[in-house]
Amino acid sequence: MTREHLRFMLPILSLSILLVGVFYLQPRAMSYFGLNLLFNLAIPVALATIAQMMIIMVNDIDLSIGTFVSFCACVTATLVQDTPLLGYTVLALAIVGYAAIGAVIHIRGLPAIVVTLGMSFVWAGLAVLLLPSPGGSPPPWLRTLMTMKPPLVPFAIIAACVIAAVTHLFIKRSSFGVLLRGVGGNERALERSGWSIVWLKAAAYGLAGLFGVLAGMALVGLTTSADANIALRYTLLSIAGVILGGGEFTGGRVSPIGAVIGALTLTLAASFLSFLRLSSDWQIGAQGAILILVLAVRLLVSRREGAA
Amino acid sequence: DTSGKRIALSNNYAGNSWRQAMLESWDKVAGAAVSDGVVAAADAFTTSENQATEQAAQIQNMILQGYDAIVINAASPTAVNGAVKEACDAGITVVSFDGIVTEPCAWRIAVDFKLMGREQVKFLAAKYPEGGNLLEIRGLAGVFVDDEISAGIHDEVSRSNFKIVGSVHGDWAQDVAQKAVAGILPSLPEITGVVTQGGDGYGTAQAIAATDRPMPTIVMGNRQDELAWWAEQKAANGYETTSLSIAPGVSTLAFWVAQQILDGKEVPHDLTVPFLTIEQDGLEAALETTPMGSVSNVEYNLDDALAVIDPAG
Amino acid sequence: MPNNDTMSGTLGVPVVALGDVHKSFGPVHALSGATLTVHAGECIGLVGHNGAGKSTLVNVINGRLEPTSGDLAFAGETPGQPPKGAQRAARAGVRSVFQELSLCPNLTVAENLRIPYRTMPRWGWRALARKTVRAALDEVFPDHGITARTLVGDLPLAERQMVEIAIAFSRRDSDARLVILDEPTSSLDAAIALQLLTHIRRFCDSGGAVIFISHMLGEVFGVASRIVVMKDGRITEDRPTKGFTRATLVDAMGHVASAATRTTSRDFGAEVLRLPNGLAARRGEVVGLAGLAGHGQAEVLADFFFSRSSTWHARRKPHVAFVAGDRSRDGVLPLWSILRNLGLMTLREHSSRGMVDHAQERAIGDTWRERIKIRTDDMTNPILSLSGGNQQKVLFARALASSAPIVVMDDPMRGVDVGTKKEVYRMIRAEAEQGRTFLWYSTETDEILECDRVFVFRNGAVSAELTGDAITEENMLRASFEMQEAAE
Amino acid sequence: MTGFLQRPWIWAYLAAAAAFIATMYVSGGQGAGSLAYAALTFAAFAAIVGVGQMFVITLGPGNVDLSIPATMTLAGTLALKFMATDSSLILPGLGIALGVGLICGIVNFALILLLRIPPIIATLAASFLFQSVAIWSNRGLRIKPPAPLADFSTGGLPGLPNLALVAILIAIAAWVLLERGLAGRWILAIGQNARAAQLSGVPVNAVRFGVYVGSAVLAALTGFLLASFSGGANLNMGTEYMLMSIAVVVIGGSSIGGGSSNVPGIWGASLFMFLIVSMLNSYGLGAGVRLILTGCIIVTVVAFASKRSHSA
Ligand SMILES: Nc1ncnc2c1ncn2[C@@H]1O[C@H](COP(=O)(O)OP(=O)(O)OP(=O)(O)O)[C@@H](O)[C@H]1O
Ligand SMILES: Nc1ncnc2c1ncn2[C@@H]1O[C@H](COP(=O)(O)OP(=O)(O)OP(=O)(O)O)[C@@H](O)[C@H]1O
Ligand SMILES: [Mg+2]
Ligand SMILES: [Mg+2]
Repeated sequence: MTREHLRFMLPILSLSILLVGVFYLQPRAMSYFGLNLLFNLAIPVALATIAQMMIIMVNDIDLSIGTFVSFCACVTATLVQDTPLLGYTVLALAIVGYAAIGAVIHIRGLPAIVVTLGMSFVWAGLAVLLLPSPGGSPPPWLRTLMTMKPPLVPFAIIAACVIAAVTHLFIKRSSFGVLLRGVGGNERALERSGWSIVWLKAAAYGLAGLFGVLAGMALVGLTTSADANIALRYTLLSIAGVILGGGEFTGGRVSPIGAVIGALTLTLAASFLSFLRLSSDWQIGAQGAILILVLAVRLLVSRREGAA
Repeated sequence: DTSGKRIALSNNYAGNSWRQAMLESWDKVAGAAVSDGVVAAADAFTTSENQATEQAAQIQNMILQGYDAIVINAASPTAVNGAVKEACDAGITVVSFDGIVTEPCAWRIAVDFKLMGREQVKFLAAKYPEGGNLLEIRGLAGVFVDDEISAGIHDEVSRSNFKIVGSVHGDWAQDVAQKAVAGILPSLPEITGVVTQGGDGYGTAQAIAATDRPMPTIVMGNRQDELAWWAEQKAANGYETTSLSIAPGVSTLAFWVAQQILDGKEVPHDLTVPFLTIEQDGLEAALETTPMGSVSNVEYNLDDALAVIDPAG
Repeated sequence: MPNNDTMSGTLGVPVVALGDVHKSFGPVHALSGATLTVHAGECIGLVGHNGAGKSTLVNVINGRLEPTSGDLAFAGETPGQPPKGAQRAARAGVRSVFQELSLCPNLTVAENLRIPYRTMPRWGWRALARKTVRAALDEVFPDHGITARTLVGDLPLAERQMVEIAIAFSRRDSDARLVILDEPTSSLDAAIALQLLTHIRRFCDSGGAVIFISHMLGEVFGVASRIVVMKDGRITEDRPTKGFTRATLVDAMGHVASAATRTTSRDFGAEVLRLPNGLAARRGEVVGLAGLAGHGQAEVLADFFFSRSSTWHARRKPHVAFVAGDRSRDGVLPLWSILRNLGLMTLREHSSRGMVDHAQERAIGDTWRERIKIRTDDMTNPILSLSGGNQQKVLFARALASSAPIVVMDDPMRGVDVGTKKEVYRMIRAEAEQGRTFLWYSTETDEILECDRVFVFRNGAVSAELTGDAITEENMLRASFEMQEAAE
Repeated sequence: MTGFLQRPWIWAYLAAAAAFIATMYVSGGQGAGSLAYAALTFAAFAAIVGVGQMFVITLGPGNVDLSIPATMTLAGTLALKFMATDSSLILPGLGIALGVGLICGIVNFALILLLRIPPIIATLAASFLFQSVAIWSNRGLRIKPPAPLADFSTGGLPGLPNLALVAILIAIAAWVLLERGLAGRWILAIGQNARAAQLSGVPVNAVRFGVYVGSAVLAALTGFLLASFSGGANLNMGTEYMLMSIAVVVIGGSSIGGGSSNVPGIWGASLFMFLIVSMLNSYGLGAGVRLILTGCIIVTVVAFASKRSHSA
């Protein structure tokens, strides 16, 4: 088994173990209805995780993805609903804005972590301006999409698979994906071959923006309304998801399928805990413990594999 | 008969004394109800982050766990509507309180937050008919309660002689309020009164005490440290103010309402509870019953609940 | 004298012509007036001391650096607005192999082809890439054993370098006309290097041009049809290979080569180390680790170093010092000055009450700058302003300045010029005579021949121990391949 | 002068001064003294946690301590609960706070070292544990600090709050450590290339251990002081210091990529972060506009600071 296979298998393994745990605690979850409930809120998390992955892929880190998703959710719940043309334009501009940030970060050699930290204030401000108190509603098509009940397999599962497959094909199989990962692996090598790192970085950030927009829209479709703080925790969640999915902070080593699985794992971990019925004092701590546990299991498995 | 029914409390935040008192009241009252055999279970759940998305997931888990009723203090009035709707569709009774939800299928035990804002200004207007400058301490930006209280305050101020000369966000935390006030004070003219949202009065007083300004009238929010400071000032120089907040024990009221609904009682979907006001005279009494470092509280029993339900119905 | 041919030569069609090119970095004149024409079918050996300007010259050709002044003309270029920089060179069929830096470790071997191959078709590119890389590897390095699906990061250094070279020679929609190899053999063992040289000759015979930079003169003589010598930013000699002998070439580079320095048998002290795999060394001994590249020598050295040093406690007098060969991975601290880089190992030794002794640090810096001839006017310049070879000298000085009784060297002469090498050999000798023990892994036979005792590695284990007169190239090669033959 | 302008930290001070002047412009020069006093007081908290975070960030890419808020909360709650307003217990109380910091730091580093969890995730996960212990230990009750402690933390010399004094002393110690100390060199070396540092004899794990423990202890001290200053510990009292600690490090001109840091910038950035909020509050702008401006100003300052450090 090569390192790459292991990187791929471990996230699946941890998700499976958790899923078995959940089914054991709550057999009712083992149904069409149950799986949908367990996983539907993981869809926006998965999209946000993919967005974060695009940034981590080029060796940066995005501390603004949570507020950006909140902002997109606010736009979706207000402008897109009321004046669709304006709404979609704003979302498109937001993507362009993200790409521009990527370009500026590269051209001026700025630390991405701080620029995105600053941008998180900007997105939050815009969201508060747009929606000072919670409200809004999703465009009907979106609500219909997110509450779809396809036969046999719940929508949440299908959506997760589609997201994973599409991003996998794009990042791991397409020739453009190779260039994007190359930026993370060895920027100088691309530069020497005459590629424009600025454009590639802008593309990576633009893609992150695109998935951020999708996350915001999916979120509104599920929650039926938005507020300026709705997705703040996606920032840390998405970083954790990428890492759980076998990604690394540097070197362009990321896995889109892993990232989606990482997002599902994190969502499932929270459910697992509430099924455990811990005292509410310890529920927060247990969240941390489970994160540690999953990563520790991974370490054990990879050690054994390494020894074998 | 609800002895076989199971009720869950969905809470989105446990990081301050108000929420802790709320959880404690729930444990006490609902726990007693379980041991008395009134209901089969009354479990409390808190999300690890104060986020609507987490709470929505939590509610969905409760649906899976097969609770008969879910009592919610919601992170957002609208953002958990999707999950609440799913719960209703699964035949679960949903009762929201304090942080209420707008989904029509749920019950709401609401506090008139706008009125809370208005009352503060009314009190100050009675004390200073000639008006003056006000400093406003707000809560967390983008949150419904903050917007409501502030709207009430501004509405009433426009009908008085007062003028709001400064406004800062204290995030309902003493230390954040203290910092924000300390930062804006130097650029403000003399302040007559401070309108607050609860949990931020003591921090404000600390920040003002650190300067050489005269102490304005700060409306308090029923925290024990606020009351203790007020009592101290009152003893020293006859300081006068008022204190108002929603009582954390309203969670127990929500519990009884849920139990009554499960019992088959017709309950209107919108109920209102008064907030708990402490006046100059009641200060010492209130202070005595408030545990050190906690919040003034009242817990409700079944009769209180019926009293709230009936006049409304 | 520089060959001032215009674009019509006798050898073949000129591929690129530089006319009086200057390049300066601030006050440093890395190139001052280089004129050079490269014709199709010739292989130019480019030699010169560390910091002579070789890398700068080839970087001007391949478009990484914009010359400060001078002309640069590629064959077949239409007049008008040509594209700039790297793209212009790429369009003219110029390909470069930089030392160990131009692959993405997170991509597979085949995916790495995508990066220089700018006009790769969008559809079906993966199959094409695999086929192309495989073909190129088979052509340059028969029996390489590298699969196109492996991640480059999982390959040992030598194989990475092979991949990079193969990619440079690979066939694409437009074929390579000039391949620039900047110290391509520095981490390859002799057998693989020979395959490369053979391929270069084949490539030139079929009309390609090559610029070959190396500090290993044997290789240069073996492959170059013309040798260009650089010294202090100028081209000082430019003649057909036939016109040089080893001695005249070394003279031209401006260094005096001393004869082999190995003295006949000395007395060594007590044994200071013996590892389970049989590796052993005595006080004052220079022990060589030989064998084909990537057979576990570097790992043995690193493991030994880690076993004798602690990650929890720094000894005032360290037991072992380490000289890295893979500079950027194991040695250089890129944000620091030369001085700070040099002084890192001796910090603890000269600190008092946890504070750094700055005067002592400067003194050590000045001493070693003299002793090992680091080419800089100011030791507080950033380390990255030094040429590759000079950075390596700093790493030597870092280890030798410490009082560690054992010095571990992981192929430390990569990119060090002939003159400096001799100087370092002499220094190692002198230190050994004072009682220091050296463990020295090298891919170069010359260096192994400097050792008192040699352990030949094969598949991670010691396959032979050679001493005294038994240390010969032939014996080493035999031990390197022995087991393989036995298995067959 | 140009040499001066090339120091990466100068921009944080210039920005802080600009924010100060802009605030004074609103009040027509009134209250300059009290604004400066308040700024010194509140910047002190950010400066102390910032110093700890700076050392962590200096360790190189991926190193960051996200458990600072939880450590602050835990140390503050446990210490105040232990002292229970008894002034004879102040020193043991301080000891408890620092002890909590020590334990938190050890937990963080154990996760990083033994389980090889990336620091960003390890400290995040650990912070959930710390937060739980804090909730469990005193359920959000705000217990007052002993009177002498409260007086100390809110008092000060004319023009110089005690807290600022403490924070300045800590900053000076950190400066000496970083610029003159062996440990500082080692930290900087690890931040540039950990493997190279280890091969040059740097005791890598000991240094990283020290840095993580140091960061946690400084966070615990800040929690203790903040709780004493604001009249009790809150369960959410450290929240804003998560982003704040990172922001002051980088606005102060340290490299987020590790290996290059400076202490003076931490103070400049801490003052700036307080004054910028004061300024925007004084102008009476709404929350949305205020947030947007804060973000834009942070990005601008960083753009200036890092441009200088690049060319330097
Ligand atoms: N970016 C730069 N900034 C400053 N000085 C530079 C830079 N690049 C090269 N130099 C200087 O230019 C001179 C020539 O360097 P170059 O790298 O071309 O030498 P080289 O012949 O390749 O040496 P080596 O054999 O050690 O690789 C050296 O003195 C070097 O220090
Ligand atoms: N970040 C940098 N700052 C300053 N100078 C640099 C930097 N990176 C590279 N250089 C200079 O550019 C020149 C070429 O760099 P390169 O990495 O190709 O090294 P090199 O000389 O080819 O080393 P080697 O011969 O060992 O491969 C070097 O001489 C170096 O001085
Ligand atoms: Mg060179
Ligand atoms: Mg070189």
